[in-house]
Amino acid sequence: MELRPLNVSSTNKRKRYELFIGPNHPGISGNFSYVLEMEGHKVADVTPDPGLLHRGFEKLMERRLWTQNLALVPRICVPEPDVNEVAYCMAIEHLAGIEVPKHAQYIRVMVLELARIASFLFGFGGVGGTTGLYTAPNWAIGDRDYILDLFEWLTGGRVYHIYQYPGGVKNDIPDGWLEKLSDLLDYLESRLPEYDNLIFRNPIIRDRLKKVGYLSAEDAIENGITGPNLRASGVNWDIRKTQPYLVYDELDFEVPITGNGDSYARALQRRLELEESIKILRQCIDQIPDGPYKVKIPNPFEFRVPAGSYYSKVESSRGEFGYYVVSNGDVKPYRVYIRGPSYSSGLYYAKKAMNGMRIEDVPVWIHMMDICPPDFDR
Amino acid sequence: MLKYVKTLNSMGLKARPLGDWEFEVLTPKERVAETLSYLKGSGFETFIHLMCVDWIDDGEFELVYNVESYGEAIQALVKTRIPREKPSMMTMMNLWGLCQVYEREIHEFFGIKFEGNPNLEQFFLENWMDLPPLRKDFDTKEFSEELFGFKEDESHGIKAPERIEYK
Amino acid sequence: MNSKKNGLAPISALKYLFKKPHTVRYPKEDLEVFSIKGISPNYRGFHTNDLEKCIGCGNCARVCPASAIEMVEYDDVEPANKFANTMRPTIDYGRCCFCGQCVDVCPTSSLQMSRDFIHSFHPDSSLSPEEEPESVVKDFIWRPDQKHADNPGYLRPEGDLFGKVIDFDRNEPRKEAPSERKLSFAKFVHTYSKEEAEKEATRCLGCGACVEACPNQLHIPQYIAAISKGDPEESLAWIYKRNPLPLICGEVCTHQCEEACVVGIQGEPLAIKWLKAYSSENVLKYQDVVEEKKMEPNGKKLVAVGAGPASLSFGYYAKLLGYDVTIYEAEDKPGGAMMWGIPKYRLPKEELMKDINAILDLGIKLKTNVKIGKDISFDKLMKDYDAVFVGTGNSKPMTLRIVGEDLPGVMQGLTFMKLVNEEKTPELKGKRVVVVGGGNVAMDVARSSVRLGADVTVVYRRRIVDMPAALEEIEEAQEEGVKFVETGVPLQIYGEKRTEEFEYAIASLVPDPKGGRPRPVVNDKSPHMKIKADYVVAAIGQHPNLDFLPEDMQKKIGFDGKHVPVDDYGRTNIDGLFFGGDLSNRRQDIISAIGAGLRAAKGVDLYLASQK
Amino acid sequence: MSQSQWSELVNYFRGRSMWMLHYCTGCGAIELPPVMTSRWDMERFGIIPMATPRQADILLITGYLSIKTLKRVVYTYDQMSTPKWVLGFGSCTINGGIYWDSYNVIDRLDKYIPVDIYIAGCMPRPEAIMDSFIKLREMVQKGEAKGYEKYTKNYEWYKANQDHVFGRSEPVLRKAEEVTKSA
Repeated sequence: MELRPLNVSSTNKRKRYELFIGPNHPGISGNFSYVLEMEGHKVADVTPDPGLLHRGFEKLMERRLWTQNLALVPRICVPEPDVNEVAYCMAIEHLAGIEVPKHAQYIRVMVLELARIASFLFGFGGVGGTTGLYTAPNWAIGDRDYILDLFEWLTGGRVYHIYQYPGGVKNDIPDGWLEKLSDLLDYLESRLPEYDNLIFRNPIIRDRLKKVGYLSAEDAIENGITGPNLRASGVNWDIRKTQPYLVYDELDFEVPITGNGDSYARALQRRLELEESIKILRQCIDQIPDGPYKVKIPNPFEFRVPAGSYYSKVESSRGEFGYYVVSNGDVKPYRVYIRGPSYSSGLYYAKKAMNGMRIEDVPVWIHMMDICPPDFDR
Repeated sequence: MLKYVKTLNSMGLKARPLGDWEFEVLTPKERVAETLSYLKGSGFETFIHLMCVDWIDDGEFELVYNVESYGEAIQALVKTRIPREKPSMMTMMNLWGLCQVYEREIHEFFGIKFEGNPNLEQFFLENWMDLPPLRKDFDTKEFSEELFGFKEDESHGIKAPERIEYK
Repeated sequence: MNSKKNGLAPISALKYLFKKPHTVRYPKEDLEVFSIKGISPNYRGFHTNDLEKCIGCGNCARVCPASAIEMVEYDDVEPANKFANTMRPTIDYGRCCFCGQCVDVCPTSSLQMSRDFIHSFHPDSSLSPEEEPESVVKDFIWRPDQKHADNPGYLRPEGDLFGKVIDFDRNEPRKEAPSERKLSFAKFVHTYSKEEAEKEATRCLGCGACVEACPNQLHIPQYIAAISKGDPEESLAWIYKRNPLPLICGEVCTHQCEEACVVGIQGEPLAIKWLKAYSSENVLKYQDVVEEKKMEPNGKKLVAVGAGPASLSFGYYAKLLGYDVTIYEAEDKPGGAMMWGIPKYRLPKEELMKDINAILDLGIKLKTNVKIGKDISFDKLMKDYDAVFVGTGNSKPMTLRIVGEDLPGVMQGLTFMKLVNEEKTPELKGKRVVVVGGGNVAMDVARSSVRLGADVTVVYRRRIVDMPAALEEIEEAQEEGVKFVETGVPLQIYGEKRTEEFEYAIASLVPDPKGGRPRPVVNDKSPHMKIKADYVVAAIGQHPNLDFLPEDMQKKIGFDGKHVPVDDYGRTNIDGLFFGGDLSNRRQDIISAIGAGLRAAKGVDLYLASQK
Repeated sequence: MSQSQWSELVNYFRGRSMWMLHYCTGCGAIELPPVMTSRWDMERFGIIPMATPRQADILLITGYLSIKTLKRVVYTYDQMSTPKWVLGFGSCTINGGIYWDSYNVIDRLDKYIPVDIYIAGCMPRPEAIMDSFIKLREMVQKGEAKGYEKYTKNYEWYKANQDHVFGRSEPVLRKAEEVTKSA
């Protein structure tokens, strides 16, 4: 689809040349590479070159005990590690028939939503980074750090929390944590108008983002795009609403649908969902029941998951994060497959989307699709 | 969901629910395309993933196609087993173009050939010559020790450099 | 959101000049968001290890997903208890991922994490590149100690048992109520059901601390793991590798292993004994699952004297090695002390025979009612067989050596138990029985008497805590209504024609300077007590009876009336004569006797091989 | 001004303006944005991210390196102009970290390029990162960080190690003859 008139006429017999976006490039979102075949400043063909972060998780997990893997899974998606832990634990719990206490489920929701906010803020930084507005990353990533402080207090780790455990979470909420969370939410809310002024009302940003990388609802469904990107194209689909897990069915929140399908819509979608996440967190603070934070499961060496297979999924800030877990009844998983949300957009749809795009829009597209290489490289 | 399970069972396939919003269909290799196109026709329009399990004791690979219907909020796992010896499978690219990358990945990690897929080159790995790494008989620890391990005699036939003294 | 074209908007940025900057000017200042300055109070930083508390079980090393922890032997540490060793974790920070799983699994809470996290290393640039990787790796391998302990981070305090991944609560097997069980000799402990057994078995960490504590080093982690997998057959096969009497040991073993169990340090140890009973009870025919490869018969003949646990174990393992084994037994049934000494409520006779028959079915010849020295001379045995194994155990009871001991109504413990097992005891209903002693035999006597309707008092020289009997035996006896008299030293038994009164003195305990159990001392000031007694049963221990052995032979093997010195393989000073069981063991229990039999079988094999 | 005084002065200013290459090689890179931006602000030390290797002084190896990335890292390192310094982040660069048994992740970085400072942690916190930057600055000002000289002097050894990984011409493990059959 031609979104902007290009001055380069097609009759111009320029030679094609290859351009590497990444791995060492400020425009790419991580250690990943697109090899672009360029015609002037217009992209003619795209070859994704993944595997720079391939660590063979699926193989390593087969070699380790069920709970040992909890140290591995957060490393699969670095900006938002908690979805991995929760999805993996949920798969185990379904197979082993473990009932998680309500208290623990609320904690899980809080962790997930905090991680989502952190990830969205990281994304705001990406908006600024690709368009040259360096105030945005300085603000957003600085604010994200306050969330990391809370995580650190709750779990003992800043980035890799390793906090979830089959049957619940590893330790209870410390005293005073909820009040601190409440203060943080107040702060974040007070910051939102400033972000709006800085990013979303900024005419330059709007012009750079609007009409870039238009994605229709049909295309999004066809190409396996999930999460905020799908909703930005106007499809009303959020796993938290449609197939609720944990206690999302007890919480009152809305799923905003922007529906314009371009990069600006995708950025705005995240900004609106951030507000909903704050709403969910506030409800969790009020509603969280008392009770045990976990149920005891057998110790790691003797924890056997009954044979079977199950696909568990969690709505992450990038889309559907799924764990397909196969057990043969042993102390180690037989096979774990990880479905990263960026897989379809980053490795397959990119080819279609970038065709004909101007080179300066490529980083914008990459960051607004929130392509996170570690989750498909695994 | 139950209506799909019923219809699929009446088609001679084994289907059963796995969870609240998930059911599995076991099909023979030849009927995968038929099953998937039936499902796509009835609203399962999103292709979520294709993955493979190496059942080495049974001598089989299991392929799992995961498709989702946004309209009814259910997910279908279409499972098929193919022999482990000279494994091959037809591509599903004509149903979902997305299958191209998934099939390329599985070819790389399990060595399954997908007939009709134009591009099965190496994807995540570079210059890989060993067994496909996700097969059960590939020993990653041994490989790692062999290739990256630190051995005392690591001179490659080059004369050991002299100690360099810095001030 | 509409974008107003406002030329003055950028000026509003000036207001940020007056806000407090949120930059943390590290290293000049530190984070100040938590209750303490700096990073979070439960941060997962470098490890600390209380070297005095650590028992070297190695669970941290096994749970580490990065295999960063290695157990290394150190000579500068003391073992924390008698089962502990001097291995201590050494952590490679070139592997560690700071996940804290080692802290969660530590059974003693010795391994913890601190808030210290900064360590950087600059390799010496004068090193040649070949040496550099080694020097770097070495710099990041430390043994955690108390260096960071004043800055504690992520930890599982001793009180927080719930937060650990270990299950500390034992699932006791179901037992009949004391009021019920004291009415009959029926077994009152219900062996685990499948679910109970699997639940208990999943508590096992598999560290193997129990193996060292077991006198016979059974494959305990392996057989428990097999149970948790739901496979009692595999479990039994593991047990049989070192113990051919699984059900007997499952019911009445002294379970040293449970004292060593690391789960027991902060919680309750695994019920290893009952798990063994579970797997052997749930296999109908042992031979079907125990696929020991039997060697071809080699034509050599061995003989074992006494059909107790030592001889049975000796016979089993010697038979597997291809020897032809004959066992001589003086009584009419095999089993020795297990048959005559252990009451039926603890070990039903059919369970006993199940184990013994499984061994005899291998083709071992059993000759009952043959008294060596009387029916066959010992010299003839030595001549006729290639090797002789003696496992007759302790059969000569020790006497009280007080006035009135020869009155009717005074009995010895084992004699009494034999009567109980033959159901030939005198009528005890309503009678008063005094049991002297604090061992397992004394408990058996007391509890059997309770079941026969007697009113029982146990008189012991020291305190209850010093009793050699198993703690649960004492507790169960108390529940069943047995009265205990502590520090009671027997003085005299009064009576005209038969026992009427029993007099004892309350001794004072003097600590043993050598650190053993305290000694009871009776002096003039000790109060004297008298109680009515219809029967007095002395269960104060036994000595071996080796009268069937010629005198010169007794002297030659160094028999001192209590003990026969042997080497690791049961060998004595006489070629071809092997001893085992209570005669030569340090510990007098079944599992030690089984171990002696096993080692003697190996010793015979070595001896006969050297004869060729 | 004598030669040594001159180099001392140069080293002083070098230590005050170290530009790091903006290349996220592994997961440790997630702690770099906080360090670069307002909360921890490493610009205070004169360190700013730079997009091209030609203008960068510091190469941060932020964690594990897959074979594919290692190749690019070696290219990048070769492109950088001296003086250049390498920082190894976290466990993975020291002894393989949690990926010690992975088939695609190298175990020890210093087999392939010389490293000036290793930082413990998985991943290192911003404080630890800044601590090592300060240490590196001191070393540079004293003229001690000379990994790049080591690289040129022992280039053959490093190259041989690199080729051992990149230039595989036959399977590493024996069993691989089946591969050719089945594929």
